[in-house]
Amino acid sequence: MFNNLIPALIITPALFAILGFLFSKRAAFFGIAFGLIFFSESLLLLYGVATKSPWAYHFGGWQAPLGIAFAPLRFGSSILGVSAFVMLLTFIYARFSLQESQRALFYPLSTFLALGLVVVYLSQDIFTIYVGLEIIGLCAVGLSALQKSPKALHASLVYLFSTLVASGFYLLGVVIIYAKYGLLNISALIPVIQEELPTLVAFGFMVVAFLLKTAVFPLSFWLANAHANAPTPVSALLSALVIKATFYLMYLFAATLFIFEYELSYFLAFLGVGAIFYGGIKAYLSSDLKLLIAYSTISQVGYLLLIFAFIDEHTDPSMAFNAMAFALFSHTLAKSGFFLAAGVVVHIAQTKEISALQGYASITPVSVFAIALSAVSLIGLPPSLGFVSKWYYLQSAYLSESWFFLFAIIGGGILSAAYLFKLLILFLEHPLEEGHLLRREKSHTTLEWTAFTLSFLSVFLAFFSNSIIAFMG
Amino acid sequence: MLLIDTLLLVLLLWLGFKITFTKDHFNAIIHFIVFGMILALAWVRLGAFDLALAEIALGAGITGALLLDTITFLKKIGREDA
Amino acid sequence: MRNKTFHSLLYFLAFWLFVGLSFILTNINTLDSSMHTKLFEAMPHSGVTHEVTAVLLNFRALDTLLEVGVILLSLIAIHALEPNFRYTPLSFENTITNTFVAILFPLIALYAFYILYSGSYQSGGAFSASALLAGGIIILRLVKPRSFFVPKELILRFLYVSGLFYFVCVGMISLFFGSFLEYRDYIASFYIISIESVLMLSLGAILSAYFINAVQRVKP
Amino acid sequence: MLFIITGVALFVLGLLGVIVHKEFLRKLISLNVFTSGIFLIFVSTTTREDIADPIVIALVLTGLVVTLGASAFAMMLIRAYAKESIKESDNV
Repeated sequence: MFNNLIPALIITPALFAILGFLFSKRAAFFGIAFGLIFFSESLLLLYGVATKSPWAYHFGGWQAPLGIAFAPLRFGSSILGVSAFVMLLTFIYARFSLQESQRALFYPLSTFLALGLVVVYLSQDIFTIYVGLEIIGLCAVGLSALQKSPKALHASLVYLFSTLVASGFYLLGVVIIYAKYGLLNISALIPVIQEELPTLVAFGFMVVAFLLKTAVFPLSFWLANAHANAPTPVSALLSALVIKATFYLMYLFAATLFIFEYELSYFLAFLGVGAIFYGGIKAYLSSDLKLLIAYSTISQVGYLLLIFAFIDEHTDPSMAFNAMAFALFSHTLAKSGFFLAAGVVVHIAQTKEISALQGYASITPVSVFAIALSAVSLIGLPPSLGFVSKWYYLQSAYLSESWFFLFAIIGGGILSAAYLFKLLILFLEHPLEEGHLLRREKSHTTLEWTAFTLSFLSVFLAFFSNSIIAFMG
Repeated sequence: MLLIDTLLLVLLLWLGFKITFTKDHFNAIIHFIVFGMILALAWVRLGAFDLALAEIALGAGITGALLLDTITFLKKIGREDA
Repeated sequence: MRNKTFHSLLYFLAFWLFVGLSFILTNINTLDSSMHTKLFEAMPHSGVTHEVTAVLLNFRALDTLLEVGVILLSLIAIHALEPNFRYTPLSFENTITNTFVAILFPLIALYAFYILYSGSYQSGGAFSASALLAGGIIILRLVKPRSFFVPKELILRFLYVSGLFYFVCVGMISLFFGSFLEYRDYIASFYIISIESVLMLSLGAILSAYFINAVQRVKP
Repeated sequence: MLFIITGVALFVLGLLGVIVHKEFLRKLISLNVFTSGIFLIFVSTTTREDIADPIVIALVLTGLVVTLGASAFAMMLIRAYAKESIKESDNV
């Protein structure tokens, strides 16, 4: 029964994207129905992964080296589950926040995005992953182009070219690996792969592709504008789900395929530190609310990359892995909640200027509370998923005596506290009068509570951190 | 055979240079279409006839037509620099 | 000035990238590809005799399914841009071209079908055929823009999605007998030909829609 | 071997073009050269005794079609951007 879940996870997005595109008047209905089905399927998959021994699904019945194999791993399927949950809530949010013409195309496109995510998180075949990456990239750009201002379209064009060049680099890596070993399947490649110059070059190209697509610091020029100018639910999907997919691939390849060079892995970790501070400072300086959140994404991506500093054998790798996994989950939930809540505030205030948002806590208390919860998780205050992540990172940095990273983690936390508290204090001081309440609409209640759910979970799930660690093994 | 190969590849390289460094956009598009056709010949030399067919039809044909249409549109609205 | 130094640095880097990469790629010594040998072992069960078609529509049919998804997806993304760019489109309408096209278009369509069916034993197949068909439609559109017949939006959309839909349906039917998209021997050639035919029509429609949608878009 | 070097040259040229050009249409043309270079490398590094690997041909065919979809979308995005920026400069 669990075996057929994998084709089901391919069939469902394809069918619902078709339905949503055909009957564009009912796109929202099909989208939300898809969100429910997809979420329950991914929960079933999680259950299957937890109870069964690892298995592989061979498409077309052709065994691995020739055919395409999918294999659900624990980490990949849990990110898929969290992604499906975020997607469901964002779909509900989009039903009430987007205009009808935008909705008609938002749902089919983001359903295709789900298809791409399934391929990336489950596939064992590096060429299929390439097609999955192209699906994700095109969906992301198409979604961010739903906002038709020149600024947004320019940002989407820059995004499109970055993601296409990155796909080309990844494809070149695949080309070199196939030319050398004549194989495309990851688990078939592991025993034969050797440390040789062509292989290392292939890995180099792949890593650059992933860095560009994940928007790691020097290559993050496309992210801020693309995320900040998109419609709110799109921003949430882009920063919560899309960049995680390529980061997951980078981690997966590093853990299974790449022959690891410590210099390279330290280089990646230093990039992460650069990202933490660059993103944090830019976020502190920005005067636009959505731009602040987008720069905070760049900063948070840095924490994900820190795992590469602790991957060698001197330290306990499972501790750094837990830290990275919690950083990923916390950012996925907190950032989507943050974007969705900020969308409500921006909608009521009709402006994105931070200085104009003084005192909005009295008008949308639930959204501001959601933002505060997200901030707790992003800064890493206890009790939150972000805290669990930072705690593990600090422990592994302390145990491996890498003081540089220890201070980087603490400094990054202080920096994010600086810009997030600045924002929260602004929301809370000088409450606005009742007159502004007129701009509130009925639908805002639903919007607020979907955002609140996500932010709340990013804090609340910390109480289950032990069982999450146990699940990841 | 080596002579034909060399000729083909030199032509490809020259077209690639032209596409990258010419100033005029229209010129670049025309060179790109010719590039697609020569590339199809290269696929034939490599024994990949499926690719030659697809390259002529998709790469040179449809992409070329779309590019020409796009440049016409951009010229009409006076935003060739976009 | 800064721009100039940046450019010369860029050209310098590009040159060394070229040298290094060509050195590495020309000195690659390949291990024996086990995929390659497996392919020839499996060929008798694939239902077709042309290896490329067998890989595309049988051994690695999932890739092709996703790729059809990409084509459909980019059409949807184009719709998101509301592409009714109203301007006088390229057209070459006169008596000579009209007569020429009246003869040419049926020939192109016929040739597309030939390419499609010859795909099972020689080079060809759905993608080239659909591109030919789309090329024919585009020429028709260029030459006879005014007499061009456009069906209703909903019918067009059915046509666009039919390729992916049929592919997924074949996958679901094959789930009852084995894995997703599993077909062997006798039934395989039937499935492959039918998938290719539907793909040709729907991809032809999508590819020509890339071109035509930008100019005239019918409201639903 | 000659084919490989040409493929690499096209790859590098296309990459340069994408970075250097400011106009998005030119970036797009260069991007197509870039991917063509990758496909040329793919086929020529796997060709043995003048017979191309059928798996590679199938994969490159997939890649070609994907690239076509992406560039069609890119062109429409360029048009939309040009149209909207004209609209905005008219309003100012």
